[in-house]
Amino acid sequence: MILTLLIALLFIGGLLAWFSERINPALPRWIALAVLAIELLLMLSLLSATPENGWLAAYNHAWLPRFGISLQFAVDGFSLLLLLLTAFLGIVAVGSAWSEITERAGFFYFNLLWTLAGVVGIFTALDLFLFFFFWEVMLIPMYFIIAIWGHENKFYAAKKFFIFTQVSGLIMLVSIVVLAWFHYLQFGFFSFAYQDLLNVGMNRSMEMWVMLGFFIGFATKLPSVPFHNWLPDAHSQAPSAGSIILAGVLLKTGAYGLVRFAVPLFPNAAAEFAPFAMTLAAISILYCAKVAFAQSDIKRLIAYTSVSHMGFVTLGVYAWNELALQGAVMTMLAHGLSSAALFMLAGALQHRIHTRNMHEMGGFWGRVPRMSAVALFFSIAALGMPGLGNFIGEFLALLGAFQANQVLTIISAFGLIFASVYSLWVIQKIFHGKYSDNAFDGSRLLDLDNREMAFYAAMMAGLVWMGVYPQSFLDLSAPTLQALLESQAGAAAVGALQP
Amino acid sequence: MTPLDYAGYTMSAGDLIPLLPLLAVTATSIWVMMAIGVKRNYPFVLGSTVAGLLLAALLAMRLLTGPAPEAAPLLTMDAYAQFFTVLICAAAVGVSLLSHNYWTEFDDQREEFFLLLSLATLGAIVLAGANHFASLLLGLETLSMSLYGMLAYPVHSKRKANSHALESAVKYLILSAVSTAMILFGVALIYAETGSLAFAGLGGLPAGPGVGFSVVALLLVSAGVAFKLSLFPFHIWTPDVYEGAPAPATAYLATIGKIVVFIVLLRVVVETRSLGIAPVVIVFSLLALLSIIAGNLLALLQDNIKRILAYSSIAHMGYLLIAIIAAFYAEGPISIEAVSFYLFAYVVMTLGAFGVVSLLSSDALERDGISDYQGLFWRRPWLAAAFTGMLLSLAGIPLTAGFIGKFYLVLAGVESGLWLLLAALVVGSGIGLYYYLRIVYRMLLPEPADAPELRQGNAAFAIVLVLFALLVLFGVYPASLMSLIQGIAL
Amino acid sequence: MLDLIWLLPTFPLLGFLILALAEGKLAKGPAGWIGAGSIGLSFAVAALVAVSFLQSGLESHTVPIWTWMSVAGFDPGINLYLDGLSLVMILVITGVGFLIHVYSTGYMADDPDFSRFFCYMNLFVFAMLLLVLGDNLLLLYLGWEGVGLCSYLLIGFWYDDPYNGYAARKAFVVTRVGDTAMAIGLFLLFAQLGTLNIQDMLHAAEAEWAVGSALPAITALLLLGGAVGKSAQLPLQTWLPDAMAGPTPISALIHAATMVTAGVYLIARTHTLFELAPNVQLLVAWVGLITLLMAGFTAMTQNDIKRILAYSTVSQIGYMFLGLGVGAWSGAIFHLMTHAFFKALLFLGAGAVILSLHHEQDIFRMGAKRKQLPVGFLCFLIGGLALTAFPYTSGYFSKDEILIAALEVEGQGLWLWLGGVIGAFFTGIYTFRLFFVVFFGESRGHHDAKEVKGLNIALPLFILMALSLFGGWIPVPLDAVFSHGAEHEEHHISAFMHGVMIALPLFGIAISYLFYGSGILSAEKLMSLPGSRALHRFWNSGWGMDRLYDFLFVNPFLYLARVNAKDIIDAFYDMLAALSRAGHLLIVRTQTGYLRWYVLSMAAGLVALIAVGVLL
Amino acid sequence: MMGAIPVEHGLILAGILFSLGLIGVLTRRNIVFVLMSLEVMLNACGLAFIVAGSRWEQADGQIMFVLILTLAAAEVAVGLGLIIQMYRRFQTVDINVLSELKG
Amino acid sequence: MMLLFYLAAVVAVIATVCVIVQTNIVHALIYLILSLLAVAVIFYTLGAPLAAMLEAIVYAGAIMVLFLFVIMMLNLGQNTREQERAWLAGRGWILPALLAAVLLAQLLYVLSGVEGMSAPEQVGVMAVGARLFGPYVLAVELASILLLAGLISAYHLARKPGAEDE
Repeated sequence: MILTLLIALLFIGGLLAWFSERINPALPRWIALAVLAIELLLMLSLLSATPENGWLAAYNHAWLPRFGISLQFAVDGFSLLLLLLTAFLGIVAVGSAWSEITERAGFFYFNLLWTLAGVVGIFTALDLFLFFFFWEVMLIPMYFIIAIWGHENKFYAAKKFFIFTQVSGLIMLVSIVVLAWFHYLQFGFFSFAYQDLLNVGMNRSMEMWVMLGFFIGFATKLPSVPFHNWLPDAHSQAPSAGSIILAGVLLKTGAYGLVRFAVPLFPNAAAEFAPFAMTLAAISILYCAKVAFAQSDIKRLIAYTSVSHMGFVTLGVYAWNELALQGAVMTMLAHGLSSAALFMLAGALQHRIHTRNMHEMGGFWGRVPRMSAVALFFSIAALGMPGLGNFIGEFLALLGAFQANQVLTIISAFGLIFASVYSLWVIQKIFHGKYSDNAFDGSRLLDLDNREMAFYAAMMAGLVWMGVYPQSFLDLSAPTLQALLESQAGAAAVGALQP
Repeated sequence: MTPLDYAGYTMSAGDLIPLLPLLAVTATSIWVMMAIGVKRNYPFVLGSTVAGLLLAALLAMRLLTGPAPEAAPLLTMDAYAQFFTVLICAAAVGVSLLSHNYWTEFDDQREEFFLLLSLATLGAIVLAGANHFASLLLGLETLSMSLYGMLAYPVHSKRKANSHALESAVKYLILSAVSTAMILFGVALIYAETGSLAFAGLGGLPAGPGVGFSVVALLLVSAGVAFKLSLFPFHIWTPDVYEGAPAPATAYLATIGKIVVFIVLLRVVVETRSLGIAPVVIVFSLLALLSIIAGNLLALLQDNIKRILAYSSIAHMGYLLIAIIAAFYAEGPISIEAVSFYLFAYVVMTLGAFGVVSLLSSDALERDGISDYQGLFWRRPWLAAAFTGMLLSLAGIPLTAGFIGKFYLVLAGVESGLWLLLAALVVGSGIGLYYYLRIVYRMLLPEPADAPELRQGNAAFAIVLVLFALLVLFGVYPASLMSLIQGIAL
Repeated sequence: MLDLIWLLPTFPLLGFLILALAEGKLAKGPAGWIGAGSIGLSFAVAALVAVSFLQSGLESHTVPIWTWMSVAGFDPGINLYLDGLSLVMILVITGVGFLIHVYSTGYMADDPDFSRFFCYMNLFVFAMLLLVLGDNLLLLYLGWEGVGLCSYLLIGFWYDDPYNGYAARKAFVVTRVGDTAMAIGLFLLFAQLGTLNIQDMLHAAEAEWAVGSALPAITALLLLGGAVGKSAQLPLQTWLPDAMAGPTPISALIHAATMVTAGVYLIARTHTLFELAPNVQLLVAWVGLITLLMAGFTAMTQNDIKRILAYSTVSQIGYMFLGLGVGAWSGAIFHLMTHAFFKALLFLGAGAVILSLHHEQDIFRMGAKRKQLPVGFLCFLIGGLALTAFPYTSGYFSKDEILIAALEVEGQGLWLWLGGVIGAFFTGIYTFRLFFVVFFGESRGHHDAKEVKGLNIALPLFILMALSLFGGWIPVPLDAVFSHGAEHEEHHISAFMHGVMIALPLFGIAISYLFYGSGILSAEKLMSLPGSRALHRFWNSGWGMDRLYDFLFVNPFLYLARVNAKDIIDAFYDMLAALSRAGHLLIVRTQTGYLRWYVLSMAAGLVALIAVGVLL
Repeated sequence: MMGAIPVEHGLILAGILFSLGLIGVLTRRNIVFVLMSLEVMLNACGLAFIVAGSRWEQADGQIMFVLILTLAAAEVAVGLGLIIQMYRRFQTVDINVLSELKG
Repeated sequence: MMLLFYLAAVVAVIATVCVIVQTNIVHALIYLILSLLAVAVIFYTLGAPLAAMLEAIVYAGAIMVLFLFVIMMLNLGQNTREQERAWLAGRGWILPALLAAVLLAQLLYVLSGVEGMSAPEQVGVMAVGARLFGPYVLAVELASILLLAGLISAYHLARKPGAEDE
């Protein structure tokens, strides 16, 4: 029941936020904040739940009986982690939008909350139709966020985002339907339920095609090369709250899908495909790190780094052992925080000096030491500094992946070098060097205020926590991942290329 | 000299019961005609039309669940037909109410429009129940004949600067006549071969490889039908006619005018699917494929909303054809359900989209330029939200009925393994998003400084909102409709 | 008492946190006290620990703090491991580190970012301590990266100048190349041995791997990769001279005394692995030897006082590597320690000189400064002697040990020894070239230089002088660590050899005197010889390694980045869009508006349809 | 007295007439001619039905013909109405004037 | 009878060709009537006397008269011949004729294989009537609706503007 409440609250909260604007223009953000705070508390309350059949909470109600589709929600440790991330970053996004979004604020928070509702739905839905439903539902409000409150090239970006995700989503829909159809052929009744579909057997080539459909859907959202091109545009054009949600949460839905669906549903095909997926991951890591370095638009740069980092997730997932999966999960969480913070910073900069062009910046350390220190922190987090969350994730992913595929892991590890190149480049271009305000109004370049600092501090604390005591997170996701691995007993050696 | 054989054919009052909706619409037409003859009263005529059509819809709804009637020689008013009768009549009511606002300031006789509308609806209902080529012909032509009038309706208006309505009607008339000739010639050939004009008689066509005759006959009919459905390469009239016609007439043509043909087509396919004439199926697949691609490409950079909707309808007919083709292959009811659901969704969303256009347009000025909609979101949020909903539904995004429809189509395609067509569906949807989003984006832009006043229209607005509500309702909880459709499957 | 070693990194960490959270609002006084004091406390703890450890007679002691993570059998802890090796290291780090911190309170007194400086410094010490105390390779790696980060931050401390930023990034990225190799080594070790705990891992390796087999060779190579990166050895040595862009105390602490020797520590720590891979071990020796010679040549041609010292550092670490490579584990660590003393002394002395001369670093703009800068003079005299291994200075003992061990290597021993001795000869030349040019001859600038006063500057210098002179007698408790090695026995070499080893550095000093001290020989004349200019340029540029790397890696990367800034894959999607657009423009032309054309299209469609249908 | 005529020939005649009508529709610019050509095509269809009906000795063919007749009459009525309006507006029967809608 | 059929067929084809190439619209109309009458003869030869009758009366009679009215109303005929000729000139013919020829070829290809003969018996008025008002009774009603729709459309369109029906 609590799960339906989680989703309903966001939908209703969104509507409330929209309508409340008429009463008072400041009301929507408070409503959004309150709703998300309640969400967070509700999710935290799930931490103490005792698992039943591996689920901390579950809800099931018939929806479309014609095709055996039901409103089936369930949460385990893995999804709960992502839910917590979602609610937390939701609050951060509200904080980021707090003074940035002044026009049509009610509609903005409506879209924000509805996007999050879609995301929460994705992380909780166990019926594949329902999953897909939410998968698409979150696109529309996100489209609005980019298209209305975005920057100079927003239509192009919003459209690209929408078309990429929608087309890949449709491919996934076809795959889902094929899967359900095979279930029908084998068992004589329709079902879209996850547990039912796990039992479906298919011939080799069909399984591969269907798996590919899922993979394309998730790899686009993740994103992985070569489906990543929507992301730099969407990120750079979205308002910072949008970028935070995009980078922090939306990308994780793709990773979640890979872990929850793309591999377990198709063990054999996934095993066969693993080397290719890992190759794509390695290419993503290196290629996008390289492209990131060449960007002058700071948000584009961060966007490309996101692709690069998510490559570690793909790598980890397709290595399909506990180490690598935990690494992938940790990377998801840590990258959620670090990229969200970086986008928030970029947004804060743009809000202040109205440019994202790094060539127009420089020497900000002297002017905005707080912001500089914060940026430094998150940059080094992004480059994988041990002691911070990203390192744990990437290291575990690589450590696990090494057992599955040594060559690709070694290639991917070079991403660590590239990460240092671009991360430090950002620091150099913006905060180091000589200060000059030829390109913007220097008087607007103010340091972070206490409200902003509070959000950054929370994210920093989170990253340090993940870095020095990741066990709290690992313990939460371990049962899920172990169960997934066990259920794949026959295909435990996914991606294992060792002799 | 053959003996008088109608002695064997009797018609009892009981046989009329399934025809009640038809009779109700006929009565409405007559009533409206007489009312016009007595005294022209716009509200009264509108009210009568709406009331009559509603009555017909209610009757059909009542009959929907009743016992299945015996097959009559020309019309089979089974649950399938009754379901679509409800849909047709409801859509016709919608169009009537939409047009109320449109004609308010019209400087010519306004009442005949509703008369034509109810006559067209009559033709549409006949098509819904047609099981015979004679009723097909009559239904189709009654519909078309009324549509000619509706399309060219403002032809005398001095308020209207251009002659687009006339052009649209002439084009439609000539081309439609050509297509009718094709259908008729094909039917004649079929008849020459089988000796029967009922759809059921199609089974008598010689099947198997190398039977050019059956193929040509069926393809002649198909070509005519393809014209009515505006499938590539018979699509070419669609945008011109849509654009030139008054918005309510376009709405009628785009919704009822399209779906009835599909209703018949599905019936024919179900009758003939045992035939398995491969070339015909392949030709249909080709038509679907080309329609999806061409329709979406044509709409891509279009700046006129009616034309965009016209082109997109070409693509949508292509999507629907996937389910029809699936019906050729699979015995199961899924493809029929898919067509039924999609048609329902298509009516809702297309009517809604044209409803918005109608609401903002008048007989003097069609507001169909994409720039006319700039800033609509901030000027008329609900209207814009509804329009956005319709467009997203056309694009097949969840929360809307269009998504469920697309899901059905995919299911039908998967059932029959139509991978190429499904791929086309995916690609087409991708292209389609571009132009739907263009419109949505225009509505999101700040309104221009010199924007003219927007028309108001309560009835039309109510209809748009009702459609929006239906769209969302059946997008979120379509279970009831699904089970209904499951019940009416042929 | 031993359990208190967790306090050791805690103090610097607290110092870092306080300084960081104060956001630079702290006055210089308290900031300096916190910054230096935290290290002082650490040193005190280290001293206590040392005493109790040596008294206890334990071989090692592990202090678990918490389990870092535990995933599928991978459970590295935040555990501190103390043995003789780490004891030496923590003493050097906290001891020398404390002195340098104290010195810095004077040296950085005028810097507006005073507290940021100490913030980074404390963080550095924290990370360095973790590096040497970590009981598993992951924790070591944490420290390893942490010190790299601090190195980056401190090299680029004066961020106004883009060159400093460049140097900092270069340092970080080049070492990261090595780090990545090391990380891969960790993956391999874990995959093969199932643990990253150093002692467990070494035992497992000894048990499972045969001497000379492939796996230990590969892992040792990968770890060596990390080590050469951090310790600026061939082929990753190029970053260190540039790293001199940072404040001089940094150069002393990080780029001479502690961080750069982490590679030596790593190899010593995992020496079992290297013993299992004799070829790699020999490679270590050769890497050290070649590096020390190359750096020696280069040092002779530099004019920047800090760069000379930087190359000398590279060269001296080369000796350590040589020592490691020939199995003189203790000798290498011993040299590490003495090098920390005298190189810290030299750098701090150089810092004093530089500060006195208003940040002048070109030795040819100095000259005859022995009167004006007596303390600096003394520093360089003592440090220089220790560096050139003048008998009975600290450097003499440690270098001796290494060279003697080298001689004992079978086969290539003589060559290694000879190279090391020649290197020592060069050391004499470049060290005293610097010495004579700066303190003798004519004053070539800054005639009014005045020595910087202040106990916080002078005191550390004097302590370091003492250590440099007498550090050679400090016993290092390393026997237990390297006990199983065979090298622990009295070395006997011929008196001739020994004489050569002592004489050559002195000979180098003499040559240096002839050229720069007395002017009897002239460098200009030497330069006028054919080809010498080119050679000078070549050596001066560090054997062209920078240009080689620019050519091989940096420029291609920049080129690729530049040409593909727009992401070529995007072009593919743009092409799809363009294709659609072209398709639209093409097909929309069929919508001519002419009715007859429409009928024609229908007729054509019909014909086509029938044609397709009939042909099928 | 009735000589049996092959259905084939009747249908071929219908086909020829149909094609001729189509040519007329395709080539004439005068809209009245277009309408007349359409009548030819519809008439050809009617002929085909009669031929088919006579093959089966059924009345259905003739009934279809009657229905086509009805259709043709209605079509002509509406078509001519449109032609009149067109002539009123453009003073021409050139079908090409109706090409404002395109793209 | 067969002879009559082929004779009428030839007349019908020639007359139709004349219709589509004729420049004088009145002449064309006359040719059309001729063609329709020829078809009426064919109907008769095929044993469909009612259809033949209706063809002559309704088609050749009523509908063509309608055409004539309009032609007169629009004052077409002799004076528009030049224009018609100009419109017909050029290569505009080639493609349509080619297409139609291909279509005809396709039709001939499939039709030439059709077996069967037309029945020698006449299907007379009685039979048609009985069937029409038997099973086809709905069709009759619907045809009336079709005519009504046509009527109303035509009325609305052809009306003089402003001529209210008060």
